[in-house]
Amino acid sequence: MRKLLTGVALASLASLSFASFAWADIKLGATVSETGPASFLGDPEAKTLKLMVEQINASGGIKGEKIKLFLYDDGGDPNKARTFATRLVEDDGVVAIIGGTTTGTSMSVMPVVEDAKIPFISLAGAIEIIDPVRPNTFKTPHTDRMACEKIFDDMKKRGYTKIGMLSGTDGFGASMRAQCLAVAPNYGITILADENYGPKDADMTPQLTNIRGKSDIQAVLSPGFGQGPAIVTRNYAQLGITLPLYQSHGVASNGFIELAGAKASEGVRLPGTALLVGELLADNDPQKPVVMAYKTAFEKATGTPVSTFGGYAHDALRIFVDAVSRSKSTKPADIRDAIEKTSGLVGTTGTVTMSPKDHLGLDLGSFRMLEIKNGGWVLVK
Amino acid sequence: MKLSAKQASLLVLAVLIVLSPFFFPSGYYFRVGSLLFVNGLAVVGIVILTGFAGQISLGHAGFVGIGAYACALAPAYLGLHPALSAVLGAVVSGATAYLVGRPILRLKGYYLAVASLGFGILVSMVLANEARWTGGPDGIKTPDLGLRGLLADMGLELTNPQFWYALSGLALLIGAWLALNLRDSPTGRALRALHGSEVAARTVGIDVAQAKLMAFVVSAVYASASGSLLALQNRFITPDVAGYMHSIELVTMAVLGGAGSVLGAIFGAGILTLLPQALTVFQNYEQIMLGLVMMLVMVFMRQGLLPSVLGLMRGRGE
Amino acid sequence: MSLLVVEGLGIKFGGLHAVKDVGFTLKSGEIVSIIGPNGAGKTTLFNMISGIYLPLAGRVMLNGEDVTGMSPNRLAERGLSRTFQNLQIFQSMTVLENVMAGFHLQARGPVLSDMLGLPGSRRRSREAEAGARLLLERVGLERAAEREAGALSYGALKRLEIARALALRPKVLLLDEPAAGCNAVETEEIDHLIAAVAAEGVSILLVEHDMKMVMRISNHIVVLDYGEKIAEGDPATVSRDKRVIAAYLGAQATEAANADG
Amino acid sequence: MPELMQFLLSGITVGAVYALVALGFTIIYNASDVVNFAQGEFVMLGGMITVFAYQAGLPLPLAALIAIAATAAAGVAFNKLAIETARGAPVVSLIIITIGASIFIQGVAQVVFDKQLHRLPAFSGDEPLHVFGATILPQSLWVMGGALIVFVGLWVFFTRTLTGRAVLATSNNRLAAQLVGINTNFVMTLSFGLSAAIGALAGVLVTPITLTSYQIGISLALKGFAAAMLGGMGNPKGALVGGIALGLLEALTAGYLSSQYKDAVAFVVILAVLFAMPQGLFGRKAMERV
Amino acid sequence: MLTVEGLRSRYGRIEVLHGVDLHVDSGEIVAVVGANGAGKTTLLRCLSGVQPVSAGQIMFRGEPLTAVPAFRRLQRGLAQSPEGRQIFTNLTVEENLRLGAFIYEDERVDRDMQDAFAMFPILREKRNLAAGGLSGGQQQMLAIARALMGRPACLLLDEPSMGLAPILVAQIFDVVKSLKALDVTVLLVEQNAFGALSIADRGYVLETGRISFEGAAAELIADPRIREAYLGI
Repeated sequence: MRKLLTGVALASLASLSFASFAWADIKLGATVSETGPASFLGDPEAKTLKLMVEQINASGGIKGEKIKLFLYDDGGDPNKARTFATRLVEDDGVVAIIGGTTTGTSMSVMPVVEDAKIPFISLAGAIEIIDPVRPNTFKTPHTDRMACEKIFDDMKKRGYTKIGMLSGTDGFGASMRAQCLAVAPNYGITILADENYGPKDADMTPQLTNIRGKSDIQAVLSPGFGQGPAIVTRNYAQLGITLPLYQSHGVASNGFIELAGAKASEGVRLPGTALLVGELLADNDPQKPVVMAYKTAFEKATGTPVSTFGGYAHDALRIFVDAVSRSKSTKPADIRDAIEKTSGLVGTTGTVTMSPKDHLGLDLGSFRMLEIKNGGWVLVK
Repeated sequence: MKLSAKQASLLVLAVLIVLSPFFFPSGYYFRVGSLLFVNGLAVVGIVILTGFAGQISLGHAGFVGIGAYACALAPAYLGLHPALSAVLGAVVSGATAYLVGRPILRLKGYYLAVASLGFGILVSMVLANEARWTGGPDGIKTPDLGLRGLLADMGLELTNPQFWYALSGLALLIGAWLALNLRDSPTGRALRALHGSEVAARTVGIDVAQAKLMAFVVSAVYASASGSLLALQNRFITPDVAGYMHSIELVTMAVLGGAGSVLGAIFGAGILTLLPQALTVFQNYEQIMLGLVMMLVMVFMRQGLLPSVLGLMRGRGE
Repeated sequence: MSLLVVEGLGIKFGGLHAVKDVGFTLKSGEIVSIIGPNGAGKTTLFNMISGIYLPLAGRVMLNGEDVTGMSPNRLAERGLSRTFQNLQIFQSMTVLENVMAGFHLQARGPVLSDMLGLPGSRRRSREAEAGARLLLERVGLERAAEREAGALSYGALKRLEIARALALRPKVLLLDEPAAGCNAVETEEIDHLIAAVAAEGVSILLVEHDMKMVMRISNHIVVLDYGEKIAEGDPATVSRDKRVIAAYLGAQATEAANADG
Repeated sequence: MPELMQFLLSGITVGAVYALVALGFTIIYNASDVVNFAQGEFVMLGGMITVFAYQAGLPLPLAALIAIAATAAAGVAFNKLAIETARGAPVVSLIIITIGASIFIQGVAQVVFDKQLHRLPAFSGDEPLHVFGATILPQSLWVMGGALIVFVGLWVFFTRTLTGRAVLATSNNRLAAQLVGINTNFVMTLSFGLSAAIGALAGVLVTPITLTSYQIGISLALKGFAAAMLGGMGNPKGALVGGIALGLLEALTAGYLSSQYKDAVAFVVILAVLFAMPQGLFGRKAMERV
Repeated sequence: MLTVEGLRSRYGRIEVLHGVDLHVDSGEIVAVVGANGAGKTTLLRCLSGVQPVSAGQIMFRGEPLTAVPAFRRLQRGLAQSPEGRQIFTNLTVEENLRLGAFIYEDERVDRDMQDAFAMFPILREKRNLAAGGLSGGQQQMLAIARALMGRPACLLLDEPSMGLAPILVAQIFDVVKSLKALDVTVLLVEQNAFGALSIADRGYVLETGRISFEGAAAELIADPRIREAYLGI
């Protein structure tokens, strides 16, 4: 026992001293949820960041300077995220922070970076992160409001106006539910059923039975992430519901088809990024080379299929690298200014053009409506 | 002059709080320190409930949540000052504890554990589900306490982490002082007596149900204060603070360090606050190490780390 | 007048009568002993009188008031206090604190005052401590005051329980095997202690297996066997009672006694 | 009416999962008075090991068998290394030891396996069956059947075999069990192995429905714990009834009241039951001897 | 058959047995008598291995027993009917008896059970009832019967008369006496001194953890010091 304690003490000393004596040209910080409830988002994000920083350094860094990555796992705990943000700013002396896998962790990092005036690129979905715009906070994923708009746009085109909704009660599902409820009237859509499920639930047939029971419903929307949407999709098929089913970008990965089963997920539509359908893109699509390069590199290095979420981290790092290469200096304030001037940068989510009023820089056009056909993705025209 | 155990404990704590900053290489350490104190405050509440009175709660984070959300909601909806909101949170927590405690404290052991667990889950569920009011699972912003600005006006410039280090350090000192007073007071003796033997406690005239309830209420107020400090410091709060994992964390801190002793429990809070920070170098192995530490300490040091270590030292001294 | 009156008390465990229709009275300053073989129901009887078990039948009158089934802490407020056969000490408290806990009824106060360490709270603690130290002296444990109670010997713990019970300044004191596990010297000390307490007007109800002690100090003896009262009277009468001898030593003993006689 | 039927089927499916976890709790509690909060990790291990063995090319039944055996070994090791050494520790310490084990096992799983969600193919296909206007997946029948078989198996084991009665005897009276020649340490080891194996079996059966990942253990453990307490800790019948009752409560609440508060309603009912019956539905009353 | 030398045992810091010497020869009934709290039960617990021995030696059938774990002692031929009966209250009478023969799996178990029923007919009547519902006397019979199911060479009996009505006490003692015919050696610990000594060959008196006198049972019965030790007169 005493040995163990000494070990722990030594380890903590070692970690502190590593942190203080670490040396690098450009210090980049990151706090993502590698473990915890959002780990299947955070895990590919962390892997992407490590992989790409390695690649960039191997090819000479940015303007000859290497990136030193400080990466922490906040386990999805907002309180931990804030502590790591403080550590990155105060102790590691980073010039920018990428991260905040979830809205909660991003929102708790925000006060720290705004206080310290360090640019921060969030990987989370909620619109509150960039609306209202705060000087130092940016983000890469489409907002959940945009996802709702994209879906409702598609529904409207197909003539569905009365829908049922079944959302997860986790942060992602709840936030998207609120946004969808808010923007539905803009598209002339009425939500007739508003059901929920817990993030760890194993069976959603009661909720779906209630939705099925409302005869006017023309389509069903299921915002959520994790195993929930897969189970919803399977229960949907089990109950023999034939209405069109829309999922959210929270499940935009090949893993979803595998988990839900090709048969049950046939015909499911969701808004996603180009990353999932790289091969299907037209050869003249500007995103194609970017997406294919990342996909190939990630899958070769990790042996796991790419997901949209890793793509968010990819884009954040690209934005950072692009900004540093344009920036006057490697001071946080200059990098911030450069990020805000990002223009026409092609990433996996779309082409990013930021402005002082827009710290996301994406439009609905870069969101793609995907449909699952024969166990694979196809683009909805 | 010979110091009493109480004075010695307070002195050790005060010296550590005041002198540590001189060795801090950066502002980050103030942040970690203030987290330690915030956790420590809630854990001192657990000491009163579990260490003194011997009752288990796996739902105390529920009170942390009430205290935290009071600081977000009362300013927004009632226009209350954040400091008064924290007081309101403490009152609501105490009242809730009083109402909930009456029925559940009749249960013992694992049955009390499951009942308190259920209570904690209910609170975190309400916080997450009533998104219209609470901001839902993604959390809600809390206002600035304003005290730091006030100090700056008076000429005392502190960085944000420094300010919260000082404020939560002070709160912990006060909390520890109150708990140490309680320990050696008639009420504290009654609590520790019923821990030793409920039957005997009743035969010396202690109203056991009343005493347990009192411990539950007081510890709820501690948890609430800890939640308020956390919310005001982070300027943002999510329902995670009220979650089951946080409850477990608090109990683990107390028991790991030594639930029977105020200083021991704060020591436990320190270990479990610092360990994850120290273990970041191990990345993926963090959970393995944490689980191992919990098991090893509980299997080989039943009294908790600090009392066991002190016991060993004393044993050698004799 | 009778301070404690027990009438027709009975209880069942799992369909069996553990105690059945037991009654007796206890006057001020009197020492009454309950004796009987192992398993005769003595401790169960104690547990009913002191409010730990709810009797199925009968009633307990304390100072003219019906206190049947009243909780132990309310009985304590009315002047009834007890010790336990299987020690019930407050582990992880010091010897002194154990006795101070016995002063709870006088020392208790508002929790806020106690947490803030207000003068009132400190005064109450000081008074309890002074009283506790006197009692520890009385039972001969004054030197062990600061030790953890768990570290004491069995005999010392028995005396500690008596001191704690005396801290309540009881009118009626129930002692469950106070001399069990004590050596001859300790037993004699306890013997003197009990007599002295009784002399101060405290009524004592005693369960004890040390017959020498019982015969020496009791005013009155109630004999239980198989949950029922089989005899009562003064020590001399009881010790000659054939049913008592049979219960204790076996029926054959009666013949032996006759052979002796 | 088909709605009600659908709710009931859903409730029983989920309830059967809880019951399987609760039965695991029951066995260990009986043998050692320990509530094992790491029980959910056994379910996780069962599912995850099977998934990875299956992905490695082993046939599903063999993969499942390996998973169950490996998990049982983990249970035995846990008992030998931690629980036996900590004999007699207070309830709080035991809770922390088992929670520590749960965190440890999760940590190992995320390193050895990965952090992704996984699924196994359903044993008998995904074609839903129709029952009185409601539908049910064949895999649900596997889960219900599994819960029932485990329950009956335990019942036979406890009442019809000498070893089973030795376990009961140990939980009833440890001292007397030693006196009639029962090796009570072996009984403990057996109970942990058995409980872990049942947990792993549950993991294999439910993974096609609920999916699995390294962190599913905790929520299952909480639900299983609640179910076991509702039924009365230590009673296999209580575990079965408690599990099914909890599942039904959730499904009916989600169906008729509020899907948002279904977990809350379930806990409120558990609290209400405990207030009225502090030992759970089938628990035994314990008399405090002084 | 059984030899105990200098046996000491303690509960925590409190020593209860301060060096006990005794021996039991094959085929004997030996009674250890003494008042409550004298250490009789502790002595038997040491013999059956559920109580740690701090010093001294136990030899059984020529082999040291001290290091043998409790659950192996029945295999060596030593069975105990413990104080307070300690039956399995949740199990039926028959299951209790079956568990008494836990270490055996042969046909003789059924025969032994029939023998037990013959010895205590009331147990046959109640064979399918939960043992917890039996009366005190019936539970005592069950405890003895269960110990006999282990086919002991030596039976340790702890207070078989405790809490029983005199008529039942007589009945139990008759059974103990009859064990002699079955070649079972008996070590009987009793508070009911005269009852125990009247069926025993030899006796020991245990007082506060020490043997104060020993001798032939008949001599001890006549010794007035015994009566004094018990009744204080």
